[in-house]
Amino acid sequence: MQRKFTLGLTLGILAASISLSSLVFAQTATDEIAKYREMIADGNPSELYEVAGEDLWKTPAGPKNATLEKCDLGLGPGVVKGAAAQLPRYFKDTNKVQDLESRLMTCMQKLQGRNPQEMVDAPFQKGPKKDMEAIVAYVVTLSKGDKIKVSTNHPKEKEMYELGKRAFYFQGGPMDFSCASCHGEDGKRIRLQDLPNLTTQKGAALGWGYWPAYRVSSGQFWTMQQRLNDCYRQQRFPFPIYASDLTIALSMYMAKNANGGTVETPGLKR
Amino acid sequence: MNQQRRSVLKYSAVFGLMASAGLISLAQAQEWNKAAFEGKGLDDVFKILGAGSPDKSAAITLNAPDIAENGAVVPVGITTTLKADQMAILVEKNPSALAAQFFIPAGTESFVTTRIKMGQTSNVYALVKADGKWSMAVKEVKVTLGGCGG
Amino acid sequence: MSDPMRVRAAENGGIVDVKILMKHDMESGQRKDAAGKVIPAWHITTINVKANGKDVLNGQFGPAVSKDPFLNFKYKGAKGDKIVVNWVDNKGDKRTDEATAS
Amino acid sequence: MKIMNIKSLLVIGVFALVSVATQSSVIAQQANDPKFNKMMKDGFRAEGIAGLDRIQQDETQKFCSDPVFAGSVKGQAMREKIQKINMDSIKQPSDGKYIGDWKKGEAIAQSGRGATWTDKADTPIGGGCYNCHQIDKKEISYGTIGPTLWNYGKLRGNSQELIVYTWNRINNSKAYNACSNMPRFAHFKLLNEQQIQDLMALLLDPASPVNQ
Repeated sequence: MQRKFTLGLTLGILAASISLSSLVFAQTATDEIAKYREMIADGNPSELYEVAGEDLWKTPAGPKNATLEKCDLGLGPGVVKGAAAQLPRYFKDTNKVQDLESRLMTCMQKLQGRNPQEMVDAPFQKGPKKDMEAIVAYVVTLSKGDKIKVSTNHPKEKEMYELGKRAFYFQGGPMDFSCASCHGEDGKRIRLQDLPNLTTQKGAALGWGYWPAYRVSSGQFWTMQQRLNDCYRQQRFPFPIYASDLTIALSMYMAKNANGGTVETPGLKR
Repeated sequence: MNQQRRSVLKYSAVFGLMASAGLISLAQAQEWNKAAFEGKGLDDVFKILGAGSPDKSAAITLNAPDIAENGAVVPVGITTTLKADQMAILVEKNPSALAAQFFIPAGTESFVTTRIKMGQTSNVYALVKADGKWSMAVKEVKVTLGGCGG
Repeated sequence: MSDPMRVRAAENGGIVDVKILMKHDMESGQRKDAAGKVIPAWHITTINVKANGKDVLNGQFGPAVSKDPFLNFKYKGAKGDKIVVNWVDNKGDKRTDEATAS
Repeated sequence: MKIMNIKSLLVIGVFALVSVATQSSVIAQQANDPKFNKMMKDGFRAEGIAGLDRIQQDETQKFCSDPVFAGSVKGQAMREKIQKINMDSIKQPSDGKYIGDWKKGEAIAQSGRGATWTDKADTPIGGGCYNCHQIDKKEISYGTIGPTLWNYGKLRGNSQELIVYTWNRINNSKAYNACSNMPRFAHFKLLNEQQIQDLMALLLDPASPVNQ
């Protein structure tokens, strides 16, 4: 009896030490990655986009040859500071819940006379989207450090949140993936990349709070719309339409879950 | 004083002035060193830079991560207690080894940081020229596959 | 036309810390386009940094320097130094931007 | 102090029981929502090889898109039904061979490519195994969504039972766990029989680095 117990204990300790050593190993790799991220954090190329975006914001353009300076991002015409921290939100004039990019499209249409369909159809990083990306970099930088504060008080906001939640769990494609396949549990990784659990406040703040971001692997500044687009590509889904309700609903779900977290945009990502 | 001697003096004075003003290295610095950047292996580049086979030096610190999350952006810094006038970053397994070269005038610290691309896990070399002699530090940087793309 | 750089220079204890971000694709010459054709290398070749008209750094880049290059170095200087950064690429494009040490 | 602890444990225990009971009594598979359906329909367009058929869910996907119900007591019967459908779809190797070439298996495990709208129809599809699993310990870049597979064969042996189980699991993981995160590689023709044999070798061949 005594011997059995000792054997069991030894085995137990052995198993624990084995799993501990692999844990330590994994820990070292993630520590090293953390060090790498720290090294590149100083000098985020998003700044280059932000400079261009500020210029585009203040330069007359479009058929109406107007600037975006009177654009209402939810805090009143012309208020950029802090606006991104409270998006998506319901807008009375369009009677819709809008994220930053769909709202900017409204401003470009109303103030500058630009055709929103051209924005929807343009490929990322090119033509009108290139302007959009720079403007987004400018706008989100002006919310850096603010608390994420998204409301679901309006029935349409609440509805959008629920639709987004359902979309988050929607499985499809030849690999049966949903957003939740990768972002529904704590402490998981793909390869060496940590996967925030977007269903929790902490995880959502880590995800939502750091996008839009400069993406090191592609050398591009990615808006939230492009981030979601590439998620769906990797999920092996068809192409999500730019600024569609689907994409806004997902943003609403993540942003609301992230409430109370800090806006760290523009981030710097792998 | 004869004429010849005077002109020699004048010449060396001008040369000395140029050197002290950094004009010689400036001319060298402003002409892109095509041959060095097109040199394939480490030894090719060492030869073109006139570095021979540089010794490792504890006075040089190569600041780079052990693991890079992405080979497209690998931060690399060189610091040295030597009085460097040139620095170079080389990646052994890149198609062309030389990534960047720096010319450091007097008054500038022996320190530079930039970011480079690495096609795969490789040794990275920090070369420093001080007092006419090249020496180096070496570090392996692991480049990992990331994301879902594989 | 080339896009503006971001130049920051901060003085501390007689040393000016200069950080430069350049907007450039730094095409490696190793990549292929959708049709399988090699995309030719296109990268910054030389960079010159002056403080109050005097060289403080000269650099040469190959195609292995990352996209949107970052450069950090330090020189003996003072607040108010006028810093001018110049780059030239292998197609002959140029860019000059300025900053004042703070 | 001790009594307090036991008391509070009891309270928590009772509360947990009650909440499980009440939860399972209200849980039902989520209702069809025309608004949601319209949003999904209007939200996507076909691009390249990724057609709109990809958001037409089969029974497994529909069931697993409602994790609250899928994980509930009420969902039990449906879970078993889904597992049976998937188990029945698995074919054993046509040539009777289960073990292929571990070297090729490693390459398949490494690649996470294929089947996206930026891929061509003939882009080879990888297994993407390292995305979620530790396999060969030498590869430090591995994911943790799935369990570690290091020493898979060494720890488990190579009984026929284990071989068939492993084969089935790679072919269609949903045969054992209705809402497993692992893709159904055979069902969606992501990997062919030979590729699965090669992955089997990576896990089970005594010569594979996984079993060293």
